[in-house]
Amino acid sequence: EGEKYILVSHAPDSDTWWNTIKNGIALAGEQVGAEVEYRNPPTGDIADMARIIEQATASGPDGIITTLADFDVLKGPISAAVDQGIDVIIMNTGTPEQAREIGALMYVGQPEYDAGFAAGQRAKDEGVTNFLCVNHAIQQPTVGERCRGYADGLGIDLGDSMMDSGTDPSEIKNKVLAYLSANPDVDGILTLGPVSADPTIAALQENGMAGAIHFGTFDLGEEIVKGIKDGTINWGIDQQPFLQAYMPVVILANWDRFGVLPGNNINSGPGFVTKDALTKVEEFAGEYR
Amino acid sequence: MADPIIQMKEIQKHFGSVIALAGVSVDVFPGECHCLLGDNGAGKSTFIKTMSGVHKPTSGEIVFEGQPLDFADPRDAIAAGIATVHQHLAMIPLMSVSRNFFMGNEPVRKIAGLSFFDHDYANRVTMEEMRNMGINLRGPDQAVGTLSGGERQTVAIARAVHFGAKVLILDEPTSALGVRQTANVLATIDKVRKQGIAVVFITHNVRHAMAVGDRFTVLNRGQTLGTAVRGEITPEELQDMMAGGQEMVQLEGSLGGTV
Amino acid sequence: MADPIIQMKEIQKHFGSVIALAGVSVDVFPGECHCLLGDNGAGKSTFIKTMSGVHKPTSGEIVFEGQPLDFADPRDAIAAGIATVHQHLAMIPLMSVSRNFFMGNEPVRKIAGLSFFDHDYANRVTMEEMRNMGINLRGPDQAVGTLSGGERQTVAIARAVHFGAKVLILDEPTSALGVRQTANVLATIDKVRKQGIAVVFITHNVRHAMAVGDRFTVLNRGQTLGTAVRGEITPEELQDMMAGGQEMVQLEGSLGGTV
Amino acid sequence: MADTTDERIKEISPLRRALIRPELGGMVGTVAVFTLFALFAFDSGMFNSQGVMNWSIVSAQFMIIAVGACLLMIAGEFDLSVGSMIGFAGMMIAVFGVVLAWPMWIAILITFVICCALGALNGWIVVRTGLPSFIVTLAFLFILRGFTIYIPQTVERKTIIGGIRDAAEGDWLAPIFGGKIGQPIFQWLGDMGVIGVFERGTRAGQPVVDGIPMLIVWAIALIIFGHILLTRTRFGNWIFAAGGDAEAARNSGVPVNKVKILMFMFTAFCATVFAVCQVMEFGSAGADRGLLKEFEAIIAVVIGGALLTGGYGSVIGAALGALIFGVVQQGLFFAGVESSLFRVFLGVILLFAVILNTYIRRIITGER
Amino acid sequence: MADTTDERIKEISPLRRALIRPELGGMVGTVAVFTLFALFAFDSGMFNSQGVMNWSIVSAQFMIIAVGACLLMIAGEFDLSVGSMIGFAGMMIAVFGVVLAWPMWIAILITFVICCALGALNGWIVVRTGLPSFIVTLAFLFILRGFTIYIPQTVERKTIIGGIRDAAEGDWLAPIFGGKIGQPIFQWLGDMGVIGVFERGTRAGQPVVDGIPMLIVWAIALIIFGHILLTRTRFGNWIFAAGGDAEAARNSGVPVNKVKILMFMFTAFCATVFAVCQVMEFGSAGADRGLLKEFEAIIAVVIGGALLTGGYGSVIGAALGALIFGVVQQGLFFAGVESSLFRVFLGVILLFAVILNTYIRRIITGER
Ligand SMILES: Nc1ncnc2c1ncn2[C@@H]1O[C@H](COP(=O)(O)OP(=O)(O)OP(=O)(O)O)[C@@H](O)[C@H]1O
Ligand SMILES: Nc1ncnc2c1ncn2[C@@H]1O[C@H](COP(=O)(O)OP(=O)(O)OP(=O)(O)O)[C@@H](O)[C@H]1O
Ligand SMILES: [Mg+2]
Ligand SMILES: [Mg+2]
Repeated sequence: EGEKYILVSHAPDSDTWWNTIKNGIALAGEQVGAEVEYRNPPTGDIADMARIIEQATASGPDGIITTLADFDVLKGPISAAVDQGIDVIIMNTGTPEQAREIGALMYVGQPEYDAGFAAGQRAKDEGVTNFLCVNHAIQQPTVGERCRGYADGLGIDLGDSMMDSGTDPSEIKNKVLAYLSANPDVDGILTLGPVSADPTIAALQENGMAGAIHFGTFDLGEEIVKGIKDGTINWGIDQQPFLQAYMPVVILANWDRFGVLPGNNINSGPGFVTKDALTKVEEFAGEYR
Repeated sequence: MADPIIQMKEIQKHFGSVIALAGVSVDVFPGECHCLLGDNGAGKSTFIKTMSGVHKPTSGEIVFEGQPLDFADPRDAIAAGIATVHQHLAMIPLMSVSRNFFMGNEPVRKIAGLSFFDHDYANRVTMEEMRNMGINLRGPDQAVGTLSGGERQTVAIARAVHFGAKVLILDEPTSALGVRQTANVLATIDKVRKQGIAVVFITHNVRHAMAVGDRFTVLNRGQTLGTAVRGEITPEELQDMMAGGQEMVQLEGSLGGTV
Repeated sequence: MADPIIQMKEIQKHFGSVIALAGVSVDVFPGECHCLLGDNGAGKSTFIKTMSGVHKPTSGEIVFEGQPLDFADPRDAIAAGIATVHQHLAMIPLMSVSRNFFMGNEPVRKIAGLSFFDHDYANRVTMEEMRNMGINLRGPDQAVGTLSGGERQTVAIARAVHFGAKVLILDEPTSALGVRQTANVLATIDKVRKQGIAVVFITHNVRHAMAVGDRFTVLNRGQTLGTAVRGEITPEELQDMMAGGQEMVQLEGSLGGTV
Repeated sequence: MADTTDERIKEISPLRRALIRPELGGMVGTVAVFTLFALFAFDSGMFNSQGVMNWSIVSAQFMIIAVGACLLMIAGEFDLSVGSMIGFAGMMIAVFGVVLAWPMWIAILITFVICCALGALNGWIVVRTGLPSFIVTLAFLFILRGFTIYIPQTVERKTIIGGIRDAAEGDWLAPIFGGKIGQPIFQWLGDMGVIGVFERGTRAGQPVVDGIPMLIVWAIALIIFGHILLTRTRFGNWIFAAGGDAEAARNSGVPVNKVKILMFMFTAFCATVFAVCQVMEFGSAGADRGLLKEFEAIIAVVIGGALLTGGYGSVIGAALGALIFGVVQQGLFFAGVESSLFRVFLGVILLFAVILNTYIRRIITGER
Repeated sequence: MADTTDERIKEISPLRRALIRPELGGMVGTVAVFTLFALFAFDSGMFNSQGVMNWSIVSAQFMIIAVGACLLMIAGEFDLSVGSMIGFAGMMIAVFGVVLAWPMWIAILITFVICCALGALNGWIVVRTGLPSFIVTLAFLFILRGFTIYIPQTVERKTIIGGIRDAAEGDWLAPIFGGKIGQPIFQWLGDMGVIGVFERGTRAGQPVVDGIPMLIVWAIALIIFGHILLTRTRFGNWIFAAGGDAEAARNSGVPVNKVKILMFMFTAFCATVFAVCQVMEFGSAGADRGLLKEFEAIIAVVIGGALLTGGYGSVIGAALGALIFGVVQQGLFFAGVESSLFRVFLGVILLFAVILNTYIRRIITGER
């Protein structure tokens, strides 16, 4: 009772997707009766994130839950925490192999590249031959991996199909419009999260290509769910961030209390969310989904 | 003599640990040119700044037209009829001469109930007034920054005179001026005074002071050494007082009497 | 008479569309005080700026100690021995008096082979020199920004004099000064001149010019009206020339002869 | 004293004189930019009706914030909190209109009041303490962004609040920000074949451009207002004076503090207009809205010929700066340039523009 | 002329006089911050060996860039491209050392040369065109960040390049940036039980803090160097003069342009030191490195009492500002404050610090 767990993410303050994570740990903390904290580097600088993990280690929590956004950078601080007897669970980014290498208990999440690859394969089957990948966080290395995986899954060279869109919705919308009218042969779009997906939906509605162009996206949100429902979006890849946050807290608490631990890593995604199973998603999008 | 238009009573002004004015009292009458003289750092500029609403006096009272007065900022003083040409000019280099001339007193013309800046009027008046002061402008839209120091000084004075106030304060207006412009300014002071306007004139030049002054107040280290009336004091006596009582440098031979 | 230390030959300077100097030639001899006179905007400041390396002349030649000379910047001029006190001062308000005094000429002391700023020496010299000029400082670390305009002017002159150059250029050094400080500056000019240093002295005050000047050059609208030698010209003639040929304002009655 | 000519002034040709104005840099830049893209991206769709609407909207956005930033900059200050203010304003509307479910027009009006008050606070601190606005508004950049993340997180456990479009349904004030005008004209133009119509999808048969968004109307209105205010009114003279030399202006009786505070409020007002238009268009408010917009506003203003240190500039110039910015940004996409190079282009254009403007300004103000 | 006292100057107590210095604000702030956290976060691990090391490293990072920003700001300019320069420098090392596989010391040296040259270019443009450094360095902010994203994207198809630690193995220069000193002492302290030791893993038995990172050594060295340069040398006087009034300084024979360009280079040098230490410690370079660090440097310097407009400030003050910044940032984490509120705190502290500093400066320079 009263254990302290700290979750450290690599996301800048402005990245709205991480909200679900905050809610996930808060709920889990409440349910198991542990104290939970969320921390992130304000600008998304992964080197700053390393300092935060060191800080978290120094404050002596019972466990740290962290992403592995850049293995090189975070290897040192995380293994130092592990070696001091702090239990670590890797969530969201990274791979199970890397998690094992630095001595983490387990991995809960969706390896970005693999998820992108799966998305690419599916899109290929659905007939995509030429794509646009809207990246709203070009400076962050992790999300870009999704584009790379997607391109490889499609078997196309990434080339300059990855757009540095910025985060302003009007700019994203208009950049997408400009790109599509300059490249009429594009028949597939991948967005990397609600920040880029919402304006892209608006763009497609405006130029009338909604439903006519193959549109896949990562992560969920209110608008994305609506888009899936009305057919603008073919599928959303749900990596179930809620699980990524909720599970580690519960697992750590049970490990600390009873010494029980699942024998395997948990792949929270990729799960393709299509029109069919939407009710729950709709209700909790942006909050727990 | 009429009542004084402005009375400064026991004005003190402290800046942090510096006592710039240690109780100075001066009366100014309409139609007189009151010269304020004194050494560098005597507190002349500080004194007139309290008069024109730039500084609030630390203690002391200002009586304007018989009413005790408390200016919150220079705008109040200007509205009350006190126009000031400050030592460190009041011109904006990047703005045109005509915009500068009317700064704070912009002429307006109503169009459809809305007030607009009357540029034609402003340009015309500016050109005229500057020609009267002996400055030939390229045009009213010339930037003040392209004028020489003396030319700028002249614009500032012309402006203060144009908006004919009840009290006109000039802080060393002639210090940067050429002979011709100086003569102009002195003639202007004379003209203004004759219109019944009170002029407060700060200068280091005894001759300029003697030329137009009616009364002379000498400040020294934040205190007044008294006020003298024209004719009751010789230029030499005035000069000695301005030097502030400290012994003068030995200049008798070649340089005496010329300063 | 010795050879001129500096010869300015047909100096022209244009600023964009403005012709500030239209061919001015002046010689300056060691040990003389050469007064540069003229109306506002005549080009005096521009002229001495070409002499002190601030401006490059558009055309014309400068000969210094018999050698044609081409200053890239003021530092070269200072190194060659030309010290200048500019009209718009050369003081940094936020810096202490002593740092200002030695700006560009910092005294250094070697410690372990490295050069360090010698603060003790700088402070001592500054206090001494300022006391000689009649300014009482609170301390050498007082910021220049807390001095009055006249006090700052005095610091600038004291500095130029201290670093005894071959040519000392003073651009309206007395315009903001009180009587005592003016007397001091004139005495200083006199002293410096007697040491064989050439002084170029710009002023609008005929009396100041007559007090110390050996020769007088009058500029008008970017051209020279000729050079007169002391004794060959009366103050009245000089005054007329300075007014630049345009007819004088009518001041004969009360104001005549006083400017 | 009668000679009105001065032989020391060289002739300037009347043409040159007419051209030499603060906006010149912006005009040259605009022409250059359009020429360039007409050459390299003409058949990319950049100049068909849809393409034109595309970069017009982006430019209009920049214009809205540039007008505020321009007047403020001429008044001698600048505001780094514009971007955060945009995020904050959007979030306020969402909180009032969606979370508290107040009528949308009340939410919008209250947001305007709050944001203008924050602008006034910014200005008040600047004029009272005499601190540089860089520092004060940098502090507000952080403070407002912090609250923009914190508030929705606390009240809704979300950082994007959606459903604003639904909440605004039937409201009288919302369409003034989020609507379009001139639909009949565009429909007619579409029918006439002047502008294309959708060939497929849900909107087949409708014109591809079906109206002028209010965003553009707001941009034009603000530009006209700003331009007249600056050049044709007494207050405009005060703005120049306050920025040129606050001390001198104050001594001349210009209420400098009032002018500066009002300009901070106007900047906040423009940021709020931007935010309201955006949330009405997209239907959601996010904690990440407006990032870096403060720089984009300043860049547009500076490209348009204003002086960063105040006292000089023009609203028309700022509007042209915003247009250049918008056209370049979108044009690079049309031209198919690798998108991460956009920043490089932006930096280079900024440099060239300011160097050109400096040259022009030197000529105007006489080489100082 | 003999009286050396002036009856018009009120007495100032010697104590007050000794206290009133540019650093005072920083000192007061430091004491206040430590007191606060000692009260509210004492048992959070903030003051154990690991905690101390944590905020020391963060502060040292700020200090390294603050020293450069401080001298540059005193010289009258500032540099918004510091953050982009950090990212760019790191990426250069990765490109030379990993992609091209040159020996690491060559990669480091070439990176220093390139970055200092870019700093000089910044400075050269500023002094040649007379443009405000805000604009010029803002352009470089975009240009350098653009290249930092574009280059790895083009050569490696990623925005992150790893493997630097392996490439630096056995290099003679790399440990000067990425190493640690004083290990024996810390080992001894660990053995004595003064500081904790690892409980498990390959490093079991070793102290948790096993040396002072070179980062901290660099920070201290740069502070000492900067402080001496500024206060005790001729060049330091020139820095003050260049920032106080460039024209006046130039007229007095100070080589203002040279001073400014050198200070831009020094700022770039500090940014590069930061970057090299970072990539050597973490082994990878990313396009996200250094984001917003330019503001953090400026904030630290301003908290430390320097004047944004130049001519006034102190390196010690800037170092204290960096310390305050680092301690507050990490301390808020230790104290468990909601992370989105961090920015709010930062903004408020910044405001308070500058107001305090302004008050102090007014006293020093006499109320102008
Ligand atoms: N804002 C201020 N803060 C601090 N001290 C000041 C301030 N203004 C003036 N002083 C000091 O007050 C004293 C009087 O200054 P003031 O400018 O009034 O002198 P002045 O008589 O006008 O001198 P000058 O003839 O040189 O213009 C000086 O010692 C000056 O340093
Ligand atoms: N940098 C410059 N750019 C443009 N014009 C200039 C510049 N400097 C001076 N001028 C112009 O050159 C002319 C001569 O100016 P200068 O300052 O040399 O006059 P001056 O004789 O020193 O006048 P004063 O007695 O008023 O100081 C003036 O008309 C001025 O406007
Ligand atoms: Mg004075
Ligand atoms: Mg001059």
